[in-house]
Amino acid sequence: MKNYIIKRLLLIIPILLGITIITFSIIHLTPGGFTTVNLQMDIRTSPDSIARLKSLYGLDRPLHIQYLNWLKRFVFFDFGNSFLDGRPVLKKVAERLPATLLLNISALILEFFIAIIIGVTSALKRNSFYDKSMTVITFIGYSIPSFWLALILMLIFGVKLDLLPISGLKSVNFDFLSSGEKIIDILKHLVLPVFITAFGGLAYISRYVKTNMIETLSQQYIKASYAKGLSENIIIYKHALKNSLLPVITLLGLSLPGLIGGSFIFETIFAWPGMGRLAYESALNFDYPVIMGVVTMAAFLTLLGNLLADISYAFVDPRIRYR
Amino acid sequence: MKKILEINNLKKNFRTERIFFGSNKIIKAVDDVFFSINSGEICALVGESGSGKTTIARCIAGLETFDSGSILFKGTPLIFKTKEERRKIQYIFQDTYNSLNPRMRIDDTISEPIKYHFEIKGQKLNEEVNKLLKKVGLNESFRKKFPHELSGGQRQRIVIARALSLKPELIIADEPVSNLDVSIQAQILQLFLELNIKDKITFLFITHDLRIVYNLADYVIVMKDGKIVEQGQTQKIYSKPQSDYTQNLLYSIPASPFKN
Amino acid sequence: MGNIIEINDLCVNYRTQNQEKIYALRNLKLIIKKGETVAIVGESGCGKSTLAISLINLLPENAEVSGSIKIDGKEILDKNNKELQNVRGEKIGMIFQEPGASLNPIFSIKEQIEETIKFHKKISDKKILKDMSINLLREVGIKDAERIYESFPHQLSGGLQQRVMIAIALSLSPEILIADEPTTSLDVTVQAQIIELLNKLKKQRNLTTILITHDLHLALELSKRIIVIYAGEVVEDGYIKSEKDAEHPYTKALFEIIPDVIKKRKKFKIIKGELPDMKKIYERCNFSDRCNFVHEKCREISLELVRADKNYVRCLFPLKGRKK
Amino acid sequence: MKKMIWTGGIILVFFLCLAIFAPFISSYDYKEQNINLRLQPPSSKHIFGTDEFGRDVFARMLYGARVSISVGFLAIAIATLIGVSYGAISGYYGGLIDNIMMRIVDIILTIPVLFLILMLIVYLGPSISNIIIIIGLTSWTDIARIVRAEVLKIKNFAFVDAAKLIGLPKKIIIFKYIILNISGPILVYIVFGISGAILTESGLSFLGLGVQPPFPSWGNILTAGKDYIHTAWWLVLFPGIFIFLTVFSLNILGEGLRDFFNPKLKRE
Repeated sequence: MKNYIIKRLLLIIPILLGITIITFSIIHLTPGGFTTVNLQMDIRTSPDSIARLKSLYGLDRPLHIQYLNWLKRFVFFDFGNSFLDGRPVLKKVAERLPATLLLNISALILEFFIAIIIGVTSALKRNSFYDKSMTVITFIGYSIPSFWLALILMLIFGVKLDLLPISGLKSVNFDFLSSGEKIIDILKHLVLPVFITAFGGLAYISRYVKTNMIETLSQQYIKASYAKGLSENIIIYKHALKNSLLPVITLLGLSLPGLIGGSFIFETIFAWPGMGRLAYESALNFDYPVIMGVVTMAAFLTLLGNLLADISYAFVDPRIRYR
Repeated sequence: MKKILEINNLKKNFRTERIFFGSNKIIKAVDDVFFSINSGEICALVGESGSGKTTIARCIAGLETFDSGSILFKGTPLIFKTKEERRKIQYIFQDTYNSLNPRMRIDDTISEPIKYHFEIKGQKLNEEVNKLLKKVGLNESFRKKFPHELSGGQRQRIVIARALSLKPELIIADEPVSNLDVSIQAQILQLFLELNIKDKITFLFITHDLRIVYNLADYVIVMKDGKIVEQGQTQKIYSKPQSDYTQNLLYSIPASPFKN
Repeated sequence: MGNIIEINDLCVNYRTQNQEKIYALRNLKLIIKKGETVAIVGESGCGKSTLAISLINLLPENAEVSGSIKIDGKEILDKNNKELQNVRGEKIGMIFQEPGASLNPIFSIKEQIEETIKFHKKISDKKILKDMSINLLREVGIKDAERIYESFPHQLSGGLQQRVMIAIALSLSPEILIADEPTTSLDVTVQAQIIELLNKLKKQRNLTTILITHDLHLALELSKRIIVIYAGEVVEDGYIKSEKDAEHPYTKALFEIIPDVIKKRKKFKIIKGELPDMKKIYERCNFSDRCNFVHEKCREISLELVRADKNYVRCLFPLKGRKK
Repeated sequence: MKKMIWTGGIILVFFLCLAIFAPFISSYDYKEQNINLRLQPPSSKHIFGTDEFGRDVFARMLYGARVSISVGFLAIAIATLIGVSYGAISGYYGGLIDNIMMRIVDIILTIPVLFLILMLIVYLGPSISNIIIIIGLTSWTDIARIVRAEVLKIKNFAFVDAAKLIGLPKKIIIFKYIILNISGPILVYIVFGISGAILTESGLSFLGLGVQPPFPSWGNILTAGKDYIHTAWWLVLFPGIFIFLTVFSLNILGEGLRDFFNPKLKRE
């Protein structure tokens, strides 16, 4: 077990290297770039000052040297400073991460919770009206463009009914609220984004759970459990449910990529101060150190999440635990 | 008698795939195996699951590589470089459902190897396919069908026809009847006997069923855990089994006459 | 001795996805006495497994059932899952083909034996449960019962898995044991051991044993009374020891096509043709197309199971008795 | 299952017809501006109303269908081509090749796809062809993985061995014996892929990085409309519904096909 975890942790290194090389190549090899876009627009900038700026940021050196330099600093957790405001990348990321995690983890929990209930109940009442309506509802969630739904819900709940705040993580008067009110304030801000995120993901997970459950119910050990004279409750909620939920752990691990840093459309609509918007702004402004920082952090967290999912799977499934 | 196949020092190890933790073990699937088959004989390879019989068969047919040793076909090592060499050894599988490409009609399944190896076309090809179908006890109406429209026994007949289309000298039959009903088993086994007698095809017949072996095979090889336990003429093995394992196998036949 | 199982006019058919019907069992009648051992022999698709699961009323949703099955005089076909809980496991223990698939892979053997006892006997004392389980495992011939008790299914060989299944099936001391192809996925040597175990258990526990198998010789090893089914119907029912006792042509043919190991023939006797289409009901003998003794009349009327010489057969021209 | 395939199929065909026969359905020109008629609500003359430049929204939606749907189809055509060959090679050859190829997929999967697309579009420019190529180049991993998994399964089937025993060349074995037999799952992923690509394009448009005006796409019609959401609801409602219905029909179709090709569900 220990060896396995160490091996997996070591495997993260080449993957991270690959990711940073790909990102680095994309931002540096494509036409355009920091100096061209941000400076050449300005007529006053002389070619001379561009060159000076380039050498200041190390952009005049060969690409592989630039990458190695970046890597050298990365080993010491130094992601450099933002081109835009000169602040350390790590600090910028650290500011944004909590909001992203709060939104995505709440959405993920809600999404899996509801999806599992829908999946299991649909499997038990297969082909019933309930099953069919759940299919339609979850598929509506899956197919609806989330930004469009966000716009409409903001219009209804935020503007027309004035029930929920429509942007940001906190209200303007947040600092003046009592701690209880602060929690309620954040929760209110969470409602719409969490609902919309979770709604979109329901179909995939609930279908997955449903198919698994149906397959498990057709297994011979379920038939054997009936033959033992066990009650239906024990058979469904102990034997069938546990077996069909095991693979969901893997699914949880697989749904991590994109959660951190990939939800910028969403964060833009809700003016959510998260990593996604940081990524979006840095990409638009060719802020290389921030882009690299965001991608590396997102990838690292995703890989860690995957590893955790695999390890917990191994702990729950005796077929892997005792080999 | 001439030897059609000689197997010397054959060894093949498998490494168990390590999914999570623990080190991978090495399993000796085939461990230093020697035997030979005479031309025109039916040789039976007998053993329980995991004894390595299928691995040997797949090595002979070139579907699997081996670690060391040699396999000689009519005195020369098999490398399957030429079309000619390829067609001479054919294989019949246990799983009749997966033996046929589900997207190909029976017609295409049987004529494809003929077209590829003998470059026959048109009317001649047509006749050849009909002849093969007739040989395995089916009629022309099967040509237009897909595998899922046939019963297990019929599918196995098609597999045999496909193998015969290449005019092989050696057919390896890997548990060819164990997925079939008893009343169909006998039909297929009788077909094998006829092919052996009339067409002089040599068979390497893999099975765990000692009742079948007794009536089918000239020569028997008994395997356990990758090793050959005993080999010899069928009559001899059945009347005077040398090893305890063979004896145990004979006792274990349901309603075995050897028990008393 | 009284009748423990009475089956009358049992018909089971399955609805396929294309809304066709497969007639798996057709007007089946069968009486089994207390303490008797019976082997039900048939080829795949003849309905023998359908019969097995009908006995505990565990047919899949797409099955339609009619007729009656009485266990100890009580009808079971009109009962729901909850009402059947004290029949399944307590009255009838059952083991299946492929023991590996019958055990839930994520629970330990301990858990899977004990849950049955816990649920039915309402025992929760861990010590008692453990003692009971270990004793059961020993009874089915598992030597290192303590270790097996703590293991998970995938750690056991097929033979051990089947022994565990037998232990679970016997954990509530049922009167009836149904073994549905218990050895089909096992090696021959292991098969012999399992049959030996079943022979021992049925005597020790005075079990009414029903063996369902496609292997006629295996049936002979365990049981004197052999019931042969073909195309959803019983074609012969009686005490059969060898080919000589067969009174139905199909039973005789089954003996003939399975090669013996006494006299080498280098020839296989065959039954021509294939099994009949189970989607159709014919008003004639279902075996007539393949029968060596067929008569014109066989293709004209459907038959009843009647006594020929010693056995009950469904044949107009049985091989013994009633000769015309 | 069949109902899902039919419902999805019919809605999809309806939108395809709208796209193909656009000039015959509406007599308006999608780029003809008329300042006098700006932001008119739906009426019998302009059934979906007009936009801020007085252009007929219905005509723009029809031509937008052409752009949105073809972005989806073409992008996934590229993705399928890459994904199927990548997955087939990886699965068929196995061993080290497979290991390396799958690690590369792992790497790509760990970068948030949308972010990758965003970066590429920011740097390469949001022309229609760039958008198609970029979406195509970033969405082949799912197909590659499913094809690899299926190839791994099928290459052990006896009929593939049988083809080897005949001595057939590798390319015939891979295509006629393997890929032909997994065309079902591939089709399912193509259908889901197209719906994903249409959503991606509309999301990019929403950020101003999708198909650029004056070309209409459903996404950029919607985006242009969002500034007028309080006064001209039709500018947001209709494109949203069109995107939703098309994506919905594709997803339902995909799901129906998935069940149709699933042997496990078939047996029941």
